[in-house]
Amino acid sequence: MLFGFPLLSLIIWLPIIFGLILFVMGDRNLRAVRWVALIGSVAGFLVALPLYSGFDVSLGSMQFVEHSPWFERLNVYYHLGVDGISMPLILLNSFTTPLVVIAGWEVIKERVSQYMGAFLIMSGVLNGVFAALDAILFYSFWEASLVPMFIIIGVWGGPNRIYAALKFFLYTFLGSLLMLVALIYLYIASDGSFSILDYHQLSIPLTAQILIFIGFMAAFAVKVPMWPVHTWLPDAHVEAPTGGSVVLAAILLKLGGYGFLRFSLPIAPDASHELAGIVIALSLIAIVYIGIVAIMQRDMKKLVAYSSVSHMGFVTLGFFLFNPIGMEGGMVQMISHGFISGALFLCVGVLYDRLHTRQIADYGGVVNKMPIFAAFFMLFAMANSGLPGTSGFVGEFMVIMGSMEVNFWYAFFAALTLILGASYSLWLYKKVIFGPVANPNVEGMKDISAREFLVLAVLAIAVLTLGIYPLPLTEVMHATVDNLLEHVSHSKL
Amino acid sequence: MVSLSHYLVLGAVLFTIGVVGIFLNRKNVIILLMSIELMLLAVNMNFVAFSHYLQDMAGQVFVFFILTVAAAEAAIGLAILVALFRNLRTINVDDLDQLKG
Amino acid sequence: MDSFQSLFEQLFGNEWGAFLFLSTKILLLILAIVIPLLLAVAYLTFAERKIIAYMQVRVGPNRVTFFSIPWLGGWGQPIADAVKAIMKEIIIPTGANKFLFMLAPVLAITPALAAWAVVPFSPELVLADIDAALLYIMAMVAFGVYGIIIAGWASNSKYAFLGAMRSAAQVISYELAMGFALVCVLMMSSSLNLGEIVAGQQGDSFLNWYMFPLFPMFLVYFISGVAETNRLPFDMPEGESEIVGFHVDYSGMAFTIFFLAEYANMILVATLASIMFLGGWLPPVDIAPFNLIPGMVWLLLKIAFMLFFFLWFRATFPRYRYDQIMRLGWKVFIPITLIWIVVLGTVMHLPEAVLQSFPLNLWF
Amino acid sequence: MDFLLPDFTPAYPEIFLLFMICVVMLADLFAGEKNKLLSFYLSLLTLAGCMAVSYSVYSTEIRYTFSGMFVSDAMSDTLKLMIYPTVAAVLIYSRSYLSLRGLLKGEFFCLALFATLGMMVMVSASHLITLYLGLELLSLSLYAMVALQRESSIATEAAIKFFVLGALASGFLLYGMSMLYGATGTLHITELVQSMQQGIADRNIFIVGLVFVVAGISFKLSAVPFHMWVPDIYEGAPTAITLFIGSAPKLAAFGFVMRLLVEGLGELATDWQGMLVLLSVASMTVGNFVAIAQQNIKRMLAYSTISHIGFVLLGFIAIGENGYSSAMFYIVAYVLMTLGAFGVIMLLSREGFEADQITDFKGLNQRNPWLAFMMLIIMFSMAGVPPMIGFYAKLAVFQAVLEAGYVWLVVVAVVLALIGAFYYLRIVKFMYFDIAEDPQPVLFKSDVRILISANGLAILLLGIFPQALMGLSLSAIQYSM
Amino acid sequence: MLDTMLGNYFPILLFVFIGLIVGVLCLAAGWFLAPNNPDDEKLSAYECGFGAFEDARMKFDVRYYLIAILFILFDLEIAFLFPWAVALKEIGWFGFVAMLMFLGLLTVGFIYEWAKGALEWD
Repeated sequence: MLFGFPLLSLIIWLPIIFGLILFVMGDRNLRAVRWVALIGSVAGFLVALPLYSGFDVSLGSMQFVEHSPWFERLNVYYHLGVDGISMPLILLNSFTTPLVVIAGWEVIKERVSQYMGAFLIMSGVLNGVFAALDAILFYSFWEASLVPMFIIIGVWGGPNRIYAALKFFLYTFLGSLLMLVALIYLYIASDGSFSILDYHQLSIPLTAQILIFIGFMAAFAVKVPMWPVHTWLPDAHVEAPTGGSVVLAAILLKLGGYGFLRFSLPIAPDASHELAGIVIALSLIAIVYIGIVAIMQRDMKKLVAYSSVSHMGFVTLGFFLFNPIGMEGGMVQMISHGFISGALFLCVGVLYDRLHTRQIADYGGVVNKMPIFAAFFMLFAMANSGLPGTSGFVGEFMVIMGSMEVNFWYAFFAALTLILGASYSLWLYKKVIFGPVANPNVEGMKDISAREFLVLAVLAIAVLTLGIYPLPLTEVMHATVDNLLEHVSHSKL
Repeated sequence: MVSLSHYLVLGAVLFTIGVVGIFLNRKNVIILLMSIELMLLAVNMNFVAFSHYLQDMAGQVFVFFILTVAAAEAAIGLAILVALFRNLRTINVDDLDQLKG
Repeated sequence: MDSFQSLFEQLFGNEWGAFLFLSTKILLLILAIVIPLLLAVAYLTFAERKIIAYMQVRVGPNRVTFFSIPWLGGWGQPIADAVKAIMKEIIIPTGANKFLFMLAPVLAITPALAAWAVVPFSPELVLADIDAALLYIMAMVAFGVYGIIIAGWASNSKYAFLGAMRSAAQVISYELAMGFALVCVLMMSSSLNLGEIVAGQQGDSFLNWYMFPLFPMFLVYFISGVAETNRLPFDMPEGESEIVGFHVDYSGMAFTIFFLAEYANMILVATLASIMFLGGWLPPVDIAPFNLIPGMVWLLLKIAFMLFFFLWFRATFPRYRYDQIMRLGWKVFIPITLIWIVVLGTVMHLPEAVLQSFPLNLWF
Repeated sequence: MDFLLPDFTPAYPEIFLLFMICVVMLADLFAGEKNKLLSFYLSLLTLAGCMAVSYSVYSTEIRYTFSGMFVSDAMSDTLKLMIYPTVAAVLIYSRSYLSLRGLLKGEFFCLALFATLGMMVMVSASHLITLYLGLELLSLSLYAMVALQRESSIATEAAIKFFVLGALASGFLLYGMSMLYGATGTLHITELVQSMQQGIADRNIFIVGLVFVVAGISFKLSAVPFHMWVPDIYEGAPTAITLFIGSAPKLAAFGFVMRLLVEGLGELATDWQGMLVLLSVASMTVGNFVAIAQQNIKRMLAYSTISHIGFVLLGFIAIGENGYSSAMFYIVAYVLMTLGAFGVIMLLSREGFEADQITDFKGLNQRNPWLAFMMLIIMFSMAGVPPMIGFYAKLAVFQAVLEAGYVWLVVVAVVLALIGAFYYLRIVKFMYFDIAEDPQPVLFKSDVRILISANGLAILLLGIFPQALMGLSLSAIQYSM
Repeated sequence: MLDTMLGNYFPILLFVFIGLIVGVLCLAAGWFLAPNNPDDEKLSAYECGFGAFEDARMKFDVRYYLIAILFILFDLEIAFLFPWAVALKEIGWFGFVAMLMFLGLLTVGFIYEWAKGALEWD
């Protein structure tokens, strides 16, 4: 443990404490509220840096472990730790939060303290999800992350926000309750332990494994989201405020992927092998079918949302190929999708803030008025369609490579996304940015402010860096992924 | 000769009449109160019969307490009834429909 | 006796024969109580009129005689009254509930008579020697309220109804005081059996009677008894002449039955007072001339003495107002009896030595 | 006969409370109109005193007294120590509500304290008579409390319904008890077990008794199908009274079930287990589904109560220390949440305005963000979202039931819990997403502000650190079995 | 069959029966021997010379009702006192004090209703 200091606890609780401070502050001094939020989020990110620098990439095991009793009656421990899988996700999360805060700097005018507070709390809670090594601790953070998001969508969302918020909550809540049942089953099967690492070693009969797998699958598939339980996502995205969409796309969806890696695969490896075909089939459907659906969209946010679903299909596809390149590809895809989709939502948000419409048809010729913005948007659209040199390419390419090893047709269908992604991304870009000025309102649009520039620039750098030099990321996860695959390849029957 | 089971059957019959009285009565709340008393009396009968049969005084002591509680219950029930009548001008069971139970 | 029993057994078979013989025997005994009782009631009314008349320096009834014997002037009066009552029309008002209207007087007289089943006239002479005798009597006395309430309600008259409410409230209020007073008796006697209560007062002289240690209770009991029977000065429920009572709509024999019940109850209260406080059939002093006289005579004397008080009260006191009646019952008697229970219990549980040093340790 | 003086120590709290009730009653009587709050403060003082007395006599031994009719063990003491603060919280919450409606009278406090006494006797009973007396003392006080608002026709109607159905339930319970007595020849709860073990008892009569006892219990617990009274009473009674009915008595009801079913009829566990499974599933189903359709928040909470009772019953179904202690934990969590929920309703109400429609919560976040946040915590806790206490309550119960082998039951419960989440979310939706019809800020006194904050934060903190409470309930059960 | 404890109660049963018969006989005598000439005026309810204004079974003062309830409670107290009083000599100080507590509680109730004016009649 670096400096002998509980960094993981800090990265979880620091944002939460800032969030509570914001709640208590209220809206009396908006300026102070915004600055406190920014300080809190940046502080969270700064804590994440020593975490990264102190991480020993050669080890596949848990690091920065904290372990203390929490409530002993059920053998629940306050057990935290990170490995190569969770580490990048924590970084991603801590990185995104300041951006969200900045993005909402002036856009949010009502109940600012609650808005900022909700994001900070969610940031801490999500770190908790990634760091938790105790099932109950994990589950607590997992569910707790629902609450702020629910509020964010419901309070600051669009006209149909209530429906979207409820749908979001109920879908995910049902899934996670089934996961809870599986966890309790494991608790009993393991003679009273809630340690996730214990579960990894537990040998379980096949039927039970399959049931457990299904329980977990219910929770994670909803989160990812996989076809056909993805329907909450477009609604949630469309209605959520920009910041909400960003966090939703960048982080919340990753919870599902993370769950597969942390729970489904290592705990029920045999069932995973058994059911891999189904998961892969669902992933391919998501990639292809949802990709086509995305093309049909007339609403920018919906389009990005569907493209998210399609891209997340790569993640699950990669995980269930059971080879290192596929799995790492899935991981890289998760991170890069975090950046890209977040950036796209921010771009849409920038447009929305100016015209208060998300219909593609309402825009056109934006490049004339907002050249800088158009440049950024171009970069992210390209990244979204998997242009080499951007992070989007790395992940997708690795997954396609991995599937090629397994089955040509997997690779074939997966590769279709390069076409589909290009079509909807570029179609969107063309309609919105180029062409004649379709709407008189577009005439009055101003180019992005310094604040917006900062946010988009940071994301652009991230996307390009990862696309050109992904090693720092893959290096971190390498050992862990090897370990995991090694583990998964042994039957636990 | 009258045996224990006779008493038990009688008790059961009385108890059933009480219960049925509560559920079927649609006219008068006072009849409800009387049905309740009937149920308690049936229980008392059971207790006394068992007590005699088992040669154990505890059952009769219980009867004493049940009687007391029944009296207190009747007092409160009637008091509520009076309040009800003052508000609604009726003690017809069917008219108690402000709360859809 | 045995021959009668065997006669019955021959006639009706062994089991039924024995049963019917017993029933007949008991029936005869009951009649032996009820008939003198009804006669006593009749002549109590006569005595009442006579005594009050003399107190008011009048003569009272003196015309009706038996067989024209002059010195029996007035003694035929009760018989004449009875005949008159029977010949009067029984009016059932319109709107009255006929069944209940007729049931009410029956419900008034039945308990007044039935209570006598357990009253002992001497150590041996008791019809039903049950252990819960006092409880039974209390129950029967309480039962009388039904007659009153039903009468008032069935008449369909506001006056009768109000009278019934008042009467019922008064009766039950005083029943409480009476009950508490009886509890004191029970504390002394440790038995509910009337015979044993009398036996508990056995001693050298009348000082052993419960009347003395329980003097306040005796007063409470007796005054409550007066109120219970709706006698003057507590005759608010009836108030025949000035205000109207629960039986305002009754006439003829129906009214007479209420009347009978009231007097039967008076006698009952007097009897109970004698038994529980005045030593029942015990002679005042347990020495030669007195203890030779049969116990029953003493009992009847005591009853007569107590009855005299009833009449005396009537002649002397003005009627109470209703609020005064209720105040007396609830705010005076009940507290007094509660206090006396505590005092009595404490004294009873004092250590032996302390009791011995007590000047009047006769009773504890 | 020689009578030994019984050991009064275990019953000190009850004796103290009884004495204090008399004091409160008389003090209120002679204090006059001017000192209306005297009995309020005296009652709080009494509860604090009870707390101290109970704490000082607390012991992990099982102590019987009064010829074995009364028992004081860790479970009873723990429950009592929870009942006092609950009642105190109810009183504090209710103060301004009651005084605005002219109900802040000595009678309310006396009845509340009498009900408290009834609960204490219930959890400490080891004899059917004591059990019955405690139950009736509680029930009769509650009937009277519901009818306290004499001029309200809806309250009196609720009272008469409560009364009739409550008395009916008592009748069932008594009938069952009479059968148990007939079968075993004893009224001592612990001896019921013994006579079962020795095979003296007539099993058929026993089962008949058991059926009636379970029916009576489910009436009192408000489990489906004996739940009809709950929604009406919750809606009709003044909110303060509803709060009282919904909170502390549930603790006592838990103790009651423990005494009667577990301690008394534990030998027949396999027989009542099946009945409880039915009751539990029915309660969870009906409670959760019907709650969705409610417009009146008190009614909605009534149905939510019914569903929570279903979850509590799961704990009993699990049988064994684990199951019982999780049921106890659930009940405590439930009481905390109910207190808060009705507390918020009362804080929102004003003179002539009950705030009992769900739409009355519209835009609460604008009117008083802190209150809305507390309600948010409570609602999410009721829905079973971590890290609120409601989640650990469900977790513990599920864990116990799974351990007992009822996987299907847990799956059903989970699905129903999800449905339940929907109507709790509706409240949150109204509070946060809708615009207030009446944008005036909600203001209230500082004592209530502290209380509601403490209540909400307790739900949160006990959720984050459930160990203490879980350990407490487990040890309470362990030491008492 | 009359040798049991209940045998003692048989005479009482008969006595109650006789009591009923006496009542019924008296009424019957009056019914058969007395004249019966009803007419409307005679049978109308007695009310100060006017026809009755409303149903006689009217609402009555709640105090009667209060008295009834108080009676039930105190009568039960007496029901408890009876067996206690009979056994007082055997149960000694403890029994006495126990009942004193009971009485004390009821006295508190009594004081309460007294001070609340339940016993006032004006």
